[in-house]
Amino acid sequence: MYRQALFEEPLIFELGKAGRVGILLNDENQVPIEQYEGAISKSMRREKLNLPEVSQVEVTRHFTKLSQMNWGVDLGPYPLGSCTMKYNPRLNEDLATREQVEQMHPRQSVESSQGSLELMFRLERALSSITGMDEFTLQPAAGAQGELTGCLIIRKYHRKRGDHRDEIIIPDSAHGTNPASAAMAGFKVVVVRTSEDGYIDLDMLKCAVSNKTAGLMMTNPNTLGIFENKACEIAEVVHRAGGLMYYDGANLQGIVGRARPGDLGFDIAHINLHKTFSTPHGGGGPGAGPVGVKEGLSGFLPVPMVEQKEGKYEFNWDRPDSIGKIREDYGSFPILVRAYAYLLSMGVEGLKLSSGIAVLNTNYFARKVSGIRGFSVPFGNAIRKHEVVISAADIMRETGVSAYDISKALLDKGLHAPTIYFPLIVKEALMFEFTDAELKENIDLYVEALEDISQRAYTDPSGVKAQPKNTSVGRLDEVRASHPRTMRLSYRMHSH
Amino acid sequence: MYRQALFEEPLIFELGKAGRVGILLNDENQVPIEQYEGAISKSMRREKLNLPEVSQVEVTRHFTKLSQMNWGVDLGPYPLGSCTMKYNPRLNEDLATREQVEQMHPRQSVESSQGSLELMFRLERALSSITGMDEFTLQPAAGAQGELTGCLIIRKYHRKRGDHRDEIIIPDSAHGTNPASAAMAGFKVVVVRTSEDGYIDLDMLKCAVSNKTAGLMMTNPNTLGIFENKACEIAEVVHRAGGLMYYDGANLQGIVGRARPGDLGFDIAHINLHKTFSTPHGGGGPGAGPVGVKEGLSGFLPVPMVEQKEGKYEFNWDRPDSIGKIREDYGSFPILVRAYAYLLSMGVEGLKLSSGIAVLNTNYFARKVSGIRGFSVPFGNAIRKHEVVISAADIMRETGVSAYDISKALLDKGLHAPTIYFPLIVKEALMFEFTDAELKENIDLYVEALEDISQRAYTDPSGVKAQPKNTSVGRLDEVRASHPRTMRLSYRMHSH
Amino acid sequence: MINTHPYIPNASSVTKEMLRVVGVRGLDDLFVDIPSFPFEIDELLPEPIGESGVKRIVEETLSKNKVYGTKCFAGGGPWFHFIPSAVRHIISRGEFLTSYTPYQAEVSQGILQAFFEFQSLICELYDMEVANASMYDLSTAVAESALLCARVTGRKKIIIPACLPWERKSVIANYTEPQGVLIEEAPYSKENGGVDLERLKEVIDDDVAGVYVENPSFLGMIDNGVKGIVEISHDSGALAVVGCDPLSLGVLKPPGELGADVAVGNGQPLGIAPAMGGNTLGIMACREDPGIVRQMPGRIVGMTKTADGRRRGYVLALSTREQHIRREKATSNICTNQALLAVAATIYLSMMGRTGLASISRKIIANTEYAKDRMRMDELIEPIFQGINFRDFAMTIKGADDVDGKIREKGMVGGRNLSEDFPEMKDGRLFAVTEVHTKKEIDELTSSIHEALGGA
Amino acid sequence: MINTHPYIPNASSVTKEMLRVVGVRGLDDLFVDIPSFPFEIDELLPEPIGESGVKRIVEETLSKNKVYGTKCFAGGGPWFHFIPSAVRHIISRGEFLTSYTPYQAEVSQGILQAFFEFQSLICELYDMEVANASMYDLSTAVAESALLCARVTGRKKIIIPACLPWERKSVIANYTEPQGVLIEEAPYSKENGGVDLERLKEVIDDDVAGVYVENPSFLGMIDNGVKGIVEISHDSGALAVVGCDPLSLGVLKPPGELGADVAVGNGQPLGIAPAMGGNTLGIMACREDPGIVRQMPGRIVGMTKTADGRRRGYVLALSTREQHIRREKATSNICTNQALLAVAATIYLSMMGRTGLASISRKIIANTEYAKDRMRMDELIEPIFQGINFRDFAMTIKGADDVDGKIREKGMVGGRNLSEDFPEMKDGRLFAVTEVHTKKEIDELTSSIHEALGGA
Ligand SMILES: Cc1ncc(COP(=O)(O)O)c(C=O)c1O
Ligand SMILES: Cc1ncc(COP(=O)(O)O)c(C=O)c1O
Repeated sequence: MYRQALFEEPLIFELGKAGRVGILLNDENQVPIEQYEGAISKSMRREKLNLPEVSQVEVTRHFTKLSQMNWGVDLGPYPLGSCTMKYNPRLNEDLATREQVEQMHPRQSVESSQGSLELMFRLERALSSITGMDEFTLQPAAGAQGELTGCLIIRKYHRKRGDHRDEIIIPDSAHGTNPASAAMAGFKVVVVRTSEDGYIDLDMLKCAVSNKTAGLMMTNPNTLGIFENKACEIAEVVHRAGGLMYYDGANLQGIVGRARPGDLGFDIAHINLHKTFSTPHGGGGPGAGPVGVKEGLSGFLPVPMVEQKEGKYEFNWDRPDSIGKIREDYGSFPILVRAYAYLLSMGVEGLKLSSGIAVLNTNYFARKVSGIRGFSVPFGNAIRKHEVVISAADIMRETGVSAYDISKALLDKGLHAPTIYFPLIVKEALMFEFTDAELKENIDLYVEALEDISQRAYTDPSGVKAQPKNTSVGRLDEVRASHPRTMRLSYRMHSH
Repeated sequence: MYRQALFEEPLIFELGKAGRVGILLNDENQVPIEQYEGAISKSMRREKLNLPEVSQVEVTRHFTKLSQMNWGVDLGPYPLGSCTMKYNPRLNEDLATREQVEQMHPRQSVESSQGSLELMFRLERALSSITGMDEFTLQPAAGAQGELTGCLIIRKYHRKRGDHRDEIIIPDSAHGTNPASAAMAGFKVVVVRTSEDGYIDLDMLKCAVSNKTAGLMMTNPNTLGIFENKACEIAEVVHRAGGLMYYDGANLQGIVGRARPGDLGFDIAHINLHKTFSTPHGGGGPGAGPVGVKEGLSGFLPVPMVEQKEGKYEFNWDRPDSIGKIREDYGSFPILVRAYAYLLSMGVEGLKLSSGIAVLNTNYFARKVSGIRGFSVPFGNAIRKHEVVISAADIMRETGVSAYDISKALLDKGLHAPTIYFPLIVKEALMFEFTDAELKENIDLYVEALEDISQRAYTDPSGVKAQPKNTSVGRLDEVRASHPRTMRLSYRMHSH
Repeated sequence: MINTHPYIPNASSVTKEMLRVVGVRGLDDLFVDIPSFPFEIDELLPEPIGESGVKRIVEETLSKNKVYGTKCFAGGGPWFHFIPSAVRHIISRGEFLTSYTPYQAEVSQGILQAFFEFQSLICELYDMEVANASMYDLSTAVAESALLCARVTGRKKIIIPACLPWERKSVIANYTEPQGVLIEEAPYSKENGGVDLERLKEVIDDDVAGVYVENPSFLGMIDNGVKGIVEISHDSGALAVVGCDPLSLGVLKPPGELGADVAVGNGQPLGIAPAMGGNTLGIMACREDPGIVRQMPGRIVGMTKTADGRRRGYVLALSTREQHIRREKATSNICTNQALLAVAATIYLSMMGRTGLASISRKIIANTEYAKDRMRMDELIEPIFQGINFRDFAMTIKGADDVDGKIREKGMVGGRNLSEDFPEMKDGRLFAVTEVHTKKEIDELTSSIHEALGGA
Repeated sequence: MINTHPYIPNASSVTKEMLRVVGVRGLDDLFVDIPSFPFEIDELLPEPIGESGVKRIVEETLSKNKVYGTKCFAGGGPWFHFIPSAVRHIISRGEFLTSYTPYQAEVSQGILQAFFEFQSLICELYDMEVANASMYDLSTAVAESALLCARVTGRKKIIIPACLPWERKSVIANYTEPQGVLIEEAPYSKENGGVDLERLKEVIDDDVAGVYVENPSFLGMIDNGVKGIVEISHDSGALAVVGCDPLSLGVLKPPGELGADVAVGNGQPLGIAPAMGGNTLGIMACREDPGIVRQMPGRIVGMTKTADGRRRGYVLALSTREQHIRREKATSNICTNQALLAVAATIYLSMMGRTGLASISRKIIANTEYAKDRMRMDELIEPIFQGINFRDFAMTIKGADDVDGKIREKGMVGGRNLSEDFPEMKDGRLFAVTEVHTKKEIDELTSSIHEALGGA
């Protein structure tokens, strides 16, 4: 049995009473405030500020209660495909929140920041080595920003050569950020299809490339979890056409320690440290999306880069071809600390074990689930890597129970749902990724749960559609939230 | 609506698989273990060790899930009378877990521990000043150990005077630790009654004292929440008989900042830092029970004491009359840090406000609850201090619904129950203490809840007796747990 | 080859059984479809290091950092503001820390409500109706606002203050240039550092999609002209984007009241540690104008009801703007954002509350004005601009480079060197003091600067 | 007079309304029954200090501490063992940290199960059937065991090893003396530091209720004679109480196997920081003998079922032994105990698991033996006893006082001075090394001692 905690918790604005405070600012030895009260002219003074008035007790309770109404890897499986929800080691949290991390200021001298620089340098070297790239920037805030960075580099690379190529080729199985990033970097997106066996349609690709092709973005393993075994051939096609190869590292988990994008013909790659390298997702961020490039592209990386000279570390700002900055300062430093600690904790053997077990978990699950009525594993029998996409199209057709319904029914068993309706090329997609951190026991629970849901779908579909019941709220009206007439995007919109 | 989280979580022994590990010990630059493998003779070597084999993922999840099945002040009211469950400021946690606290070793030199000593010295001075005592030891681990320390001091005081007094007088309303501590210190316990108006029966006390009287232990406000307004007279009686007055500081919350045991005739006093001074209870401890004494008794305090000499702090071990040690080292240092931070956060005015609001909360509640059918506030109308004892004797008699049943019915509303069946002198006792940290809104919820429970008791008593339903388990069989035939006090007893 | 690891539970006795089900002999068999390029990873040890060893190694590296903390007075951000202890404790709770974007709303009400509260608090603070649940940082928030303005107006020019640091300008350009959106700079008044209204009028034309202005400015100046700038923008059909420090809004008029269409901010002061500049939080909000709202980037949480209409709940709203649905036509590519830091800001703002925030604003202004006054030294140290400052203040210090070194010897970090961004501000330094500084600490800073210049 | 505080929510606009309900005019009216003795509290400021100020003040005070951490090699406890980060994170969760003793079992299953697991892990480790959910520290656990022996046997004498630190002896005496229970010391063998069996036989008689022995001993010696001591005790009708370091039990025979009736231990090595000796955890366990179990002090959690018999649950058991029921006839006065640290130990032991604990024991023994070997220096530095050590080891160092100072200059803390407790061990120092020390760190210690003595 499972039951999520339930507190009918009002909004923070609905708590509190006039006169309550959460913090006192009293201190010894203060500058007298009164003396400066008149400094701000009336025209610039704000009159009312509608913030809550709550005591510290209320604030602590409020958010503690909210947290209990939230799922996390710390509570159980979180098999969101393409999200690589691993265990987040607490050691890494402790290291990332040390004073020598949190209390550092980017405008301190480099002499007084040698620890930070050394750590960034070492991480940069390790990432280069793991991916087979030559140099990495640690600056991008997330994978998508890494993609944009990469696309800007592609853009600048061609511009510098006087070559105004404006197309980026992207497979139809790609994550939405790939086309969105390409577009933000000013490119037109050319889509290539996935063939029936789950690989990029090489023939179509060959037709798609041209002298307008600036590059190709892909993830490998692709979002079906299948390793594009013709990676090198694809690279050759693109390179021959004058384009660059961009590796979306969101799926690095599938091959980490066993193959390197750099060896597979990619010129640029980002890594989501918050996926393969175990930094926490924190409900959606912060993460980090370092971008690595092959030697010829190094000059385009954002400034500054950390370099080592005679045992000292320094920032090099003097890179004339650089695209400049993609973000203020040097990157999500606390996330970098976590990733570095993770790499030490794994070693090369650990990374290899990690991809090995992640892939084992997927295929074990795929094997078990493929026997369940109404579920199928589309796109052929290739061994999956870190994730597998299941289709519930049969169940949907035969019973009306959708992937959405199935996801809600899973929640009721204390099992978080997989990613659904992605990739777009699979109907009623359920995209499972158990990562190396999941237990066989729990994977078995998913298999049992899907068996049970399938059976109930065929006997009592409306029962399934009425789920979940054990979560802190029942099914929510998602349409209402986005409909212009009922949309409430803030307390202010709600209370007006 | 309220629903506590529920995970059917096995015992840690029932989790895991052979070969799983929670921690790696690999490190660089190690002494070769193999070389010393033979050091332990076979006769001293253990053969089997039945500990779990669980991964770190499992451990973290296990305890996270368990925690969600537990109540804390961070979730809502915890009105256990006599327990003073206040808000536990997180600032104090941060300070108490700093390296300069946790990484200190008691055998470092005092020169390198000046920070710790200064903090202890200042705390000692503040406690003396707040209680009107002359000197405090910070050594005792909890209130009960403070009591034992105090009783050992009483014992030694009389012995030193060649006076072998062997009786300690204790009111019938006292907490169980008082008689237990007195007995551990070798005293016979003489009980004096509480009169109908809720005060110690002074006449009976006068009869009870004799030349065997070593001392009297009492808390003030007493466990009914009533301030013993004849405190000074009581002290006179005891002192005249040659006894010492011991103050059980568990209820200091009721008067802190407004009256001092030292001024009320007490010679010895302990304070539960984990009550009035807001350090967390942690499910039962650790706490701290510093003991203060009047000047004439200082010499008996445990060694060492922190003293200040020419701006330096040092330990004084040279106190020939000392009772010696009550615990290894110097006391629950991290708890002392928390209490000190709390005192700074409050200031004298803050302490006064704290007792003021705590007492207001109690009397507000008492006023509201006294109108509810079946509940009464026994022992007269005196203003209550930090706590009040309600009797459900009428409900019990009229409906069969007991204080126990009422406590379970409260749980169902997301409201933790009060202390029940204590003090022993009140039938079907419900002892409420809201502390200064509780909200009017929540006190009102208790009033409503008790109204509702009362009404249901009179209409549907078996319904009340079937509660709780919303907690992670329903009512438990407490007898089974202690019955010789069904008793399971460890996994080993369970699995054999 | 290792066969167990604390983070990899199935690397244990269960591996064999699972391999059997899959029908392969060993883990390596699962990778036979990968072309083999032998490689070595020299920067890592082959074997894992245990927790105790990793801790020692990382701490040893970090110990090469010198922690100045609040003794660092460099302006321009990030800043050392006070962070209530409860913030860290709450955001460290596994249920928040280890959760993903709340795709499954029914088991994610906790963080969804927290995001909704974040949006709501930001709306109150900035006097707006809609806010998203975070951007990467201020620069990208400005950049995305510029793109939004271009999309809403169909125009192709954005005016920004000349007085922005190079990094921010560079980020903006990286986002706008590929879209053909041009950036023009509005010159600042040499007197008070604000955007020069007259010259703005000269620059602005029919092609301008949006005007961006900051108050307080990058150099900490409180700008009385913002309302005028907004009006000029609107007059020429452009949108007005106003950037404000959230802590200044305890006292200063919010963007909404000044007429802004879009408001942005740097959320780092809201309970988030500087961390080498690595803990950023971009704030972005707008008026309740459907045309603008539809163009907002990023995640937005909406309040809704359960399907049975009985209870309140929260879900991700308006996702048809976003990349996972709209792909190359999305309003932005942002996916992973700064969510947990938005939760930190939510806790911070809740705890500060109405009176706390106002007090903090006032305290910062008092400390800043006091510091500026104390620092002045006839002919040697002068404020670059006239006016009132919030936290940051720019001073010309004779022989500033030498002074920097001398301050450092005293264990402090002085002002940010402005001459790099603004060559005209030779010997310019941007300082910052916040509410955490006592009078004594400010006095220590100023007297060590005076000492360095041979003064009292 | 202040009228608001972050920790006191009803000090706000609601005060007035509540006062009205109570029928008084102000807070002071609630205290009219208290005799007034005017007083001042000079040691505190009148007004509260805000969080930021308190943090600064306390940190300033604590900064006067020098942190040696693992560079402190003082033996005898507490020790710097490795603590997995997850331990702190879990015990800091509000649901554990801010909970009380679980009187209401239905809402407290979490911590009750954790206590039950603590008891169970201790039972496995010590090879016992029953354990309580913590004592204050080892000394009080020994003292309470002595009282237990006296109650169970009706006898009045306890034998303890002579080789205990004065503090421990003093605590034991404070608990036993008032009950008329006498303590006698069993001399130790000058050769191996263990209890001298022959002399024990001489001391023991019909009056002896219990014999206490430690393995490893206070001086770190692994004592092969424990089984013999237990037998001698049982032969004369006394109970045997065996104290073991929990981490040694990954390798050493547990008390149960050695025949002990009661087992005690110092739980600090199980994931708990030294903290100036202020984080103590007393372990106490016993055989499943009803006569002994009934005499156990402290809280004990039992497994039970729901009233409907359907589900498992946990409750406080055997409370009729305790002070709140039995009052002066209770087995002990203990009430508040070291619960949260017991939870820490539970997490620690779960995480270490079977193989981890064995490895740690082995690693400690290797490090200790290595350190002892390295430290030896002919005629200048010698082990006081012959045998194998676990973590702690006693050395005679010529001119030890001088050496102490010289080690300190190198940023380390040397051994605990044994001559205070054992005058016969002039120049004796008790060192400790644990699993956290690298070879290099041990070498640094030993070479700085050698250097101090003018050696290599
Ligand atoms: C395949 C793929 N690419 C790119 C991204 C975007 O990365 P981020 O969320 O770090 O911006 C994701 C994130 O889920 C992804 O799954
Ligand atoms: C009145 C009273 N006295 C003494 C004690 C014992 O204190 P401790 O639990 O700190 O040992 C308590 C604890 O609840 C108490 O309420």
